[in-house]
Amino acid sequence: MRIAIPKGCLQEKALRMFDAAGYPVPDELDLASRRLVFRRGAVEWILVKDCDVPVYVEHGAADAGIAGLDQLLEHDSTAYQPVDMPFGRCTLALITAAGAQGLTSASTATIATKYPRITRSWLEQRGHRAEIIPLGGSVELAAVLGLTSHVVDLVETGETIRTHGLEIEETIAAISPRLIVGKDIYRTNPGGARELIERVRQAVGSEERVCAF
Amino acid sequence: MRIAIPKGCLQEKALRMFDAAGYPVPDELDLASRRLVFRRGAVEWILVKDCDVPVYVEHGAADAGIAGLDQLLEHDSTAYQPVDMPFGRCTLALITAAGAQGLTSASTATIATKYPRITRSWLEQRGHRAEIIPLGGSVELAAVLGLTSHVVDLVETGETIRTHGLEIEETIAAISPRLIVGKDIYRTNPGGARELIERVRQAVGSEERVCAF
Amino acid sequence: MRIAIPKGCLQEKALRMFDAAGYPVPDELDLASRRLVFRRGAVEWILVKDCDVPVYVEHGAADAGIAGLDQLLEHDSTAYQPVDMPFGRCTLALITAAGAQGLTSASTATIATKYPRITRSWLEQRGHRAEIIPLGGSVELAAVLGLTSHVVDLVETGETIRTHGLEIEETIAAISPRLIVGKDIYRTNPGGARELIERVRQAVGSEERVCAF
Amino acid sequence: MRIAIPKGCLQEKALRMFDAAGYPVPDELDLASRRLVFRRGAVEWILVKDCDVPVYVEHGAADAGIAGLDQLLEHDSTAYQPVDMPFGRCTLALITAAGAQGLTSASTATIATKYPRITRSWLEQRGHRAEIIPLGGSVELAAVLGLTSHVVDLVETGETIRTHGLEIEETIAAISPRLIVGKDIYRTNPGGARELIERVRQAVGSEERVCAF
Amino acid sequence: MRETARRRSVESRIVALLGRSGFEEIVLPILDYADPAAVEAQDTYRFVDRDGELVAIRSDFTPMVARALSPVVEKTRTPLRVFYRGDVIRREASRLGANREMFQIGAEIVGDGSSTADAALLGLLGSLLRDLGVTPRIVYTDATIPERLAAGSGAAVRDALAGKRAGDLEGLQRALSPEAFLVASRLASGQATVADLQQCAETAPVAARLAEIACAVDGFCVAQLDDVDRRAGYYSGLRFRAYGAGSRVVAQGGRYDSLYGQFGAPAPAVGFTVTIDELEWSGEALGV
Amino acid sequence: MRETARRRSVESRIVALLGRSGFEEIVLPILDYADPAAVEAQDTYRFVDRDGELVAIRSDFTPMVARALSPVVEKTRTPLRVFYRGDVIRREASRLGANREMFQIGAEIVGDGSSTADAALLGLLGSLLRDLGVTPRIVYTDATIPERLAAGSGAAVRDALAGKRAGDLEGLQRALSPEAFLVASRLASGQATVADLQQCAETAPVAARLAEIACAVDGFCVAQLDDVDRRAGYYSGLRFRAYGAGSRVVAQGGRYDSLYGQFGAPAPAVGFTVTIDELEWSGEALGV
Amino acid sequence: MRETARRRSVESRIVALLGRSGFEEIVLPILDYADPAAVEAQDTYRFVDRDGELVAIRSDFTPMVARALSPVVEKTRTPLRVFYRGDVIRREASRLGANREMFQIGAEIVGDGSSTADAALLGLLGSLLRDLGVTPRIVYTDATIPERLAAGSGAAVRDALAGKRAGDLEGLQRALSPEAFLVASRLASGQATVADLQQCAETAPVAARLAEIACAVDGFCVAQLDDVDRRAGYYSGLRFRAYGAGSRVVAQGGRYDSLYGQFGAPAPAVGFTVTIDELEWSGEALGV
Amino acid sequence: MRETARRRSVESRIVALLGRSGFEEIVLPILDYADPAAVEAQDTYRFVDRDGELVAIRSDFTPMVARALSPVVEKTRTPLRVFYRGDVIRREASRLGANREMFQIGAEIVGDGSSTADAALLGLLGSLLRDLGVTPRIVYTDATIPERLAAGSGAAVRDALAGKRAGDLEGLQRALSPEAFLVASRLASGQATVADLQQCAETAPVAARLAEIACAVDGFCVAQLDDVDRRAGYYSGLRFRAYGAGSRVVAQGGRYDSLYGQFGAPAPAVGFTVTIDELEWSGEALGV
Repeated sequence: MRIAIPKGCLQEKALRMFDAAGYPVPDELDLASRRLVFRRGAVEWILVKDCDVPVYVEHGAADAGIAGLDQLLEHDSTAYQPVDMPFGRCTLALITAAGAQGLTSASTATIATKYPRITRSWLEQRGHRAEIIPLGGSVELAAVLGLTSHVVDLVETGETIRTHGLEIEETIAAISPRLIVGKDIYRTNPGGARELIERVRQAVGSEERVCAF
Repeated sequence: MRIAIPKGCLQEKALRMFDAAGYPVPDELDLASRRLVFRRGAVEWILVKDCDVPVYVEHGAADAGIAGLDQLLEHDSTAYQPVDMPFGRCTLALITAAGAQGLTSASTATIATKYPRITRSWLEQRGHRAEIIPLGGSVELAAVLGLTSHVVDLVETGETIRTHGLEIEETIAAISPRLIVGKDIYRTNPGGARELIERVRQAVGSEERVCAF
Repeated sequence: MRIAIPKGCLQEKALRMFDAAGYPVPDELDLASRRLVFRRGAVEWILVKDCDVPVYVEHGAADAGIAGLDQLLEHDSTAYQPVDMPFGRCTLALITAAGAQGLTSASTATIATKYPRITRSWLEQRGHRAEIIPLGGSVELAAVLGLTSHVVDLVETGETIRTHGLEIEETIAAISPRLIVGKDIYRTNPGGARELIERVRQAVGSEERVCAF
Repeated sequence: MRIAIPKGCLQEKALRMFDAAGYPVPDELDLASRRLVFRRGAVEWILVKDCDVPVYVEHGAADAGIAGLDQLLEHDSTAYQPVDMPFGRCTLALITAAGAQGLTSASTATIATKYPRITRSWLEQRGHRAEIIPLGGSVELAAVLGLTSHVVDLVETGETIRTHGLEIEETIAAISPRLIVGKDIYRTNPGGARELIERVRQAVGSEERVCAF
Repeated sequence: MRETARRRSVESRIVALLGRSGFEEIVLPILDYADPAAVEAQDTYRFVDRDGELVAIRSDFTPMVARALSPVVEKTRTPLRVFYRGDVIRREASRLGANREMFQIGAEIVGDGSSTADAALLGLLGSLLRDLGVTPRIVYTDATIPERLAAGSGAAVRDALAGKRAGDLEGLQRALSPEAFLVASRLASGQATVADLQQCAETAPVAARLAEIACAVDGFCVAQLDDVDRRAGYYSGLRFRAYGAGSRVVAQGGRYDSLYGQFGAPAPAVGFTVTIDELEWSGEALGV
Repeated sequence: MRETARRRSVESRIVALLGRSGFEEIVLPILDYADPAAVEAQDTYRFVDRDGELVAIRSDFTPMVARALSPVVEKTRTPLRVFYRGDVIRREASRLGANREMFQIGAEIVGDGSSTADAALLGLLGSLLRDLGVTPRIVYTDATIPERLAAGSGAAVRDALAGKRAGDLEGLQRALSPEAFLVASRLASGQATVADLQQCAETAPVAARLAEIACAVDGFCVAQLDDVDRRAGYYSGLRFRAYGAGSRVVAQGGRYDSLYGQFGAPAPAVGFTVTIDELEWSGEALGV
Repeated sequence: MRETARRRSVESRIVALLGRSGFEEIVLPILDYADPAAVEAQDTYRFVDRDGELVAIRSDFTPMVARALSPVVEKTRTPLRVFYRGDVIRREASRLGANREMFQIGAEIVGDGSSTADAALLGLLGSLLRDLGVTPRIVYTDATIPERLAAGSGAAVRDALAGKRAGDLEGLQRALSPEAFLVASRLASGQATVADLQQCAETAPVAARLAEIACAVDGFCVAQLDDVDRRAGYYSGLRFRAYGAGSRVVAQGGRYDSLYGQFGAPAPAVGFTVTIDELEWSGEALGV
Repeated sequence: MRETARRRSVESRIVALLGRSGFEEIVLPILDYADPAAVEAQDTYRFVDRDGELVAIRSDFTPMVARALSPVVEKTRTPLRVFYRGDVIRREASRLGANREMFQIGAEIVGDGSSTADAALLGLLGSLLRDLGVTPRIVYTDATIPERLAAGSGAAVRDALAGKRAGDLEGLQRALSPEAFLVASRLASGQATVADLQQCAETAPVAARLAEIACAVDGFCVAQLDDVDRRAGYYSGLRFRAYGAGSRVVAQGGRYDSLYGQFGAPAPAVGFTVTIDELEWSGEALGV
């Protein structure tokens, strides 16, 4: 069974969760190497960029993984999302530069975002008009530097937003990381799938009560 | 004048080049802070993701910047590229998993890449058929793990490629970082533009003879 | 008030009917001249080809007229048809050459007709496939001479059909000549319109009881 | 060999021409009957409406015939037209009602005609705008009675035009009747085709010198 | 170019009058997502966009106004008085070479369901046409008559009446009361008037309202009722057409009280649209 | 051209097997008038014909078979056993450069609503794939489960189950019986089996039928039920997909007992479609 | 369904014969990017794709074969012998209700510019039609005759000849040599034969080649030359049509030596296409 | 609706100024037969009409003006001074959700090829923008520079200059004189001025003319020459863009002396188009 772990801020918590679920995970020394693939027992762990986890699972190149709802929506993922993680929760929000006007059907707003697909579909649903400018990172900076009038991005505490003199105009979605399970494993290893979901569910359940990951 | 510097591997060399060109640049201490915007003399330096440099310059939110030809092509940039950098040169190549078949007009190949636009237009030009799977990072891994049969990515020394048992099938383009200058500054500060290009050209010219940045 | 009369077989009966309705009509001597326009009292009579009556009334160039349902359908007329004539009744039918196969959704039949529009819409409604060949006259001849396998045409007694060894396969519509009244006269001379309809209705009603026109 | 003769004004001259060419033709008594098909020697003569001659020849239901260029153009005929007749010549013209304005690209003109296809293509070629109203007969009357501002029709002497106070605005095409020969006969009876053309050519040539048909 | 100047002058004249009458302009797009089931689909240029969406080129302003105003209607004190102008484009199936772009100006009162609004709008249309030197003849009716005549068999009655074949009505005699049948017969031959509607219980309420309206806008309305449309479309009450000297419809409109509801903002509305090209084709000596 | 020969050989092999099994071929057009409200409109190349009609390029054989057979079905002693073959063309919104013409062969039994017909068809599909050297894994379910779980809230349950977010089910807990909620939870995480359906009164009848079918076609069916489709489309009972070695769907189908009724000839039907291109993309060593 | 079986049987018979004759099949897509300047644009269903590209539905196989084979032609030892089959779809402007999907099978020899190849291909077509019980009549010509007759005024001569109006030639008398004018006159009245071409210096080379071909494939060729096409299209030499008993063209083709060059792989080629539907419409008692 | 009023006010203001300056309005259709080879085809909504013709929705007024005026130009004493207004619609491939209908007003002088006409038109554009409270910055160049720099290799030089990659020029060094290479280098890095053009024999005539124009319309022109367009399109001389405060092009235009000839009425012409929407997006405080 191959499981995809998102590199970066969710990586440690995700691995700790799988550890709690009783799966052998790579240790800190392993991770300090620059390797991205680790076989431990029956599991092959792969470390990939957070936005690539849904892609690996979608195409059957990984059996399961941990991915944020933001990435799942942006990639229109069809994988199962049986368990929500108790960590890494945040919101996807529309953020406004100071003094920028609100969005309307005739607005001349511009929106920087790493999520052009989600943003577009949200704009269409609301009937708002805006030009979307896809960026790869440091999205808030776009509004600070006047590249765009608005930003759609993840917000955790909102502190950065305030520091930069920006404002949260509207929440678009509540985001949490999820265990995702691809369709193939249900056919090829249904027992493994069932066990994975059960063990993760229990790990999350007990942990949730005791402490944050 | 606002100049966009790509964070990451080109950042240090780009700043050193501007230093050699006589512009006051942020020092290492500055950079050790997590700030992304620095005003030094008449120049405001902004540090953005490499793929975002062309976007900032395109929309006039930065007057100039350093960007790789890969990003310029992928974003269909219309900025001027007056000076090539003598550092950071590499190639964009089609890389094949061991045993994968070549591309043809009837192939069932899949290609992982951070450059879907370039890849698509190259495929069309060649008359090849393949499914493109856009990824955000660690693209070679896709071929190693069997997500795709091919990869289109930047290749420097080719060592990683060989380590992973992959092969370079074809070079798509020679890539170098370039000084890019947006259209606005020619209207609003033509003297500044002229001076920037001259000083960078000289810095690059002399450096080129003496040593790598 | 201008009234359009179809030249040919309906002409005499139509004029006799208007005579019975109390309108001054051109006499036989008039008609023996080759003139086509006659003013008698408040009425201007115009003699036009049968297929052109609906056209004159549609565009307001005649206020009323006598036209067969075949021509009204073929021209998609929007004129009012307040009174059916008791003469000139016949049927529009699909006629088959001896030995020709029936129409089906995969047939290779051909149909000669003066009514391509009616025929096409009837074929579509039935889900039949056939090639329509529009002709200007002597339509039955087409099936006799092997130009087409079928004919759509008016049938009175059916004698010609039998003489030629053809067969009536299906009735498409019952046809009668009608008084038609254009929309303009209702606005410009509503009294005249009302009177025309009433007088024609009475003439037709009484005549119907007594004798054929 | 089946030859189609247009009923009406060309009928007599056409038959006389074939007679001069040495083909046995139906005599006046024959024609006085209402029959439409006559076998005389190796030739089957069929009398059809003038506009239907090109249709019969096009579909191979007649091997040859006499048809005016007006009908050949209106039906987009693909038959050979090896010999022009020396009789029945006239012109196709745009005729204007008294006081009507000329056609322009912004005109609100209307044109009555038996030749909607030719008229349309002529309008497009000239860049004129007009509404075409197809009629079945007595086309000049349309302009006289105000149905349309213009008429496209055949003009022989132009006397009728003048009588009705209309004017010829422009000649669209010179029209003559032609011997037309369908494609099938060249394959099935090439000798017959060759002989027909030669004999008609000679008949027309000698007659042309001596007298009109 | 003289023509352009004349047309712009007609436009200005109408717009000025609408402005003086308290109507405000709204601007509408030329391309819109198409309603695939729309009645007028055959007349509308439609094509499939790069997203696979069916897109239509503007061929009828009225639903676009409703869509555009629906968010405003919810928030604003109605009645709103708006006008619009621009080209509509229609495919013309049967007429070769005929023009297909038409410049229209239209006006609407949204949020007032009274017969007073109907009369005000008709009166405005009359003044506007007279102001251009046209002597209007307005033919009106009520779009709901077929359904009123025969609850339950409305569609069949509508077909027969729109077909204008008096003979086709015979098969429907049983579905109609004797009074309704009489009204239907007169409608089928184009002769019915408001007075006829009054004689019939089913149409009496409609007659009363039409009488009120006619009364208020006397002088250019025709006694005979307008044709029954093959499909009612969005019309839910008053329906009218205005003719100039010839037989061309220079303006038309009616009441559509359910249309705004389809866009989530229920509100009664009545409006008209003037087609400038038809004014020209109808050969009016426009006094401009 | 070697590829073509191989593909033709696969085609012949399948067609021969279908012929031996008593299925007769029908030929269907490539262009068809489009149903503007069709579920799969986004995937279908549609354009507006010169008549203004919306035309679609063939993207799904099943409704075309129903339309073509409906006159026959009325007149013939069913069951009919038919097969068809040809290209379908799909727009692929999200995958650049991906192929979009697919060669399909499909078979249907029309006029037999029994589970025996379901099993026969599934069995035929299994043999057919094995005959090509593919080891099929067939995943099945019943298309009506969401509506059965919550009469009245079927759409909401379907959305949640098709979204596969176990968390989204929580809001629906009240609309479901405890047993139904358990089934829904297992479905939402991809774990439900026929045994789960049997525990719940709402889905027990479906479970019984699926068990019969599974029993009859043992050996290549997967215990876990197939995904819940975002829309049931025309499926009204059995719904299945067949996978080869990889994660590509090489064949799929199900039962659609209401589809023929839409074309005026009510008849139950069950069918499958094999996509030859998917067989190739799935990298099977086709034994041909 | 009986019709389908018969059609499949015709298809199999032709394919088998082509296989035995050493032709290999290639498969071609149904949708292709359209050449906006293509001659047959009016007959082809074209629409604008979501990328804004003009896309065409297959209406002529020949250019598609050239595009598909051009990479192979560069790398392979020619001559190649290929065949293809499938539906083409045409819009039919003038014939209401006529069918518009046609099943075609065609064959080509690529890389052999000799008259032997022409004769071999014509001979194959003849056998193939006879094998189906059809007595073919093949009418042929050379597509370059108008340009040969009057270097420099080829277009005008082509117009006159394609118009088939002997009278229209008179204006061109000065542009042609007396011998060329005689040939043109005979062509314009449909009477020209290879013997006529031989009398004229301009067409003598063409005559020699046509004579060789005719000699080799005796027995079903017609003496009179085929019509001059309104546009030569891609044809650059031999051009022929085959008729059955009636007046329908059941097969056609010719030589197109410049077509492959347009796709970057210059190679001579000659081919034919049989239209199965025309075989059926022509009422042949197909012996299958 | 406040926005509409403001936009109409901008429109009126521009139209009034154009009228005072002696320009007459012409009205142009929204749908036009498409030039399939048009440069801007990707940006234009195109679809296939019921006649099979490729139709385009108006996306560029300039060729339409030329087509419409060509009959007039032949008959009239030029110069003509015309203006036009209306929406154009563009597909925007790369920007999701961006607006695609733009209201434009443009003006042209037809029949005057002098630099005085160029200057008059630029001067008019300057006044017009100032009148709206915008401080224009006009960037200009000559569209023929690449072809002048390297007769025969114009296309390659244009590609390199439009690509703006100074490095790409190196391969062209041999095709250019040393002076021309210097000009090209400065153009490729966006630095060239009229003074640079004067140093080079190939571009000196162009420089002289640009200097005259610049002289006449001093005050809002930028020294650096405008970008080299990837394709010259119909421009044959002066080419300019006007910017407001931001980086959006609020107006653009140039000289196109060969365009009218394509429509059979050769005449020099120079024009500009103001895009009202860009004025709004550029955030100008329009003084209206």
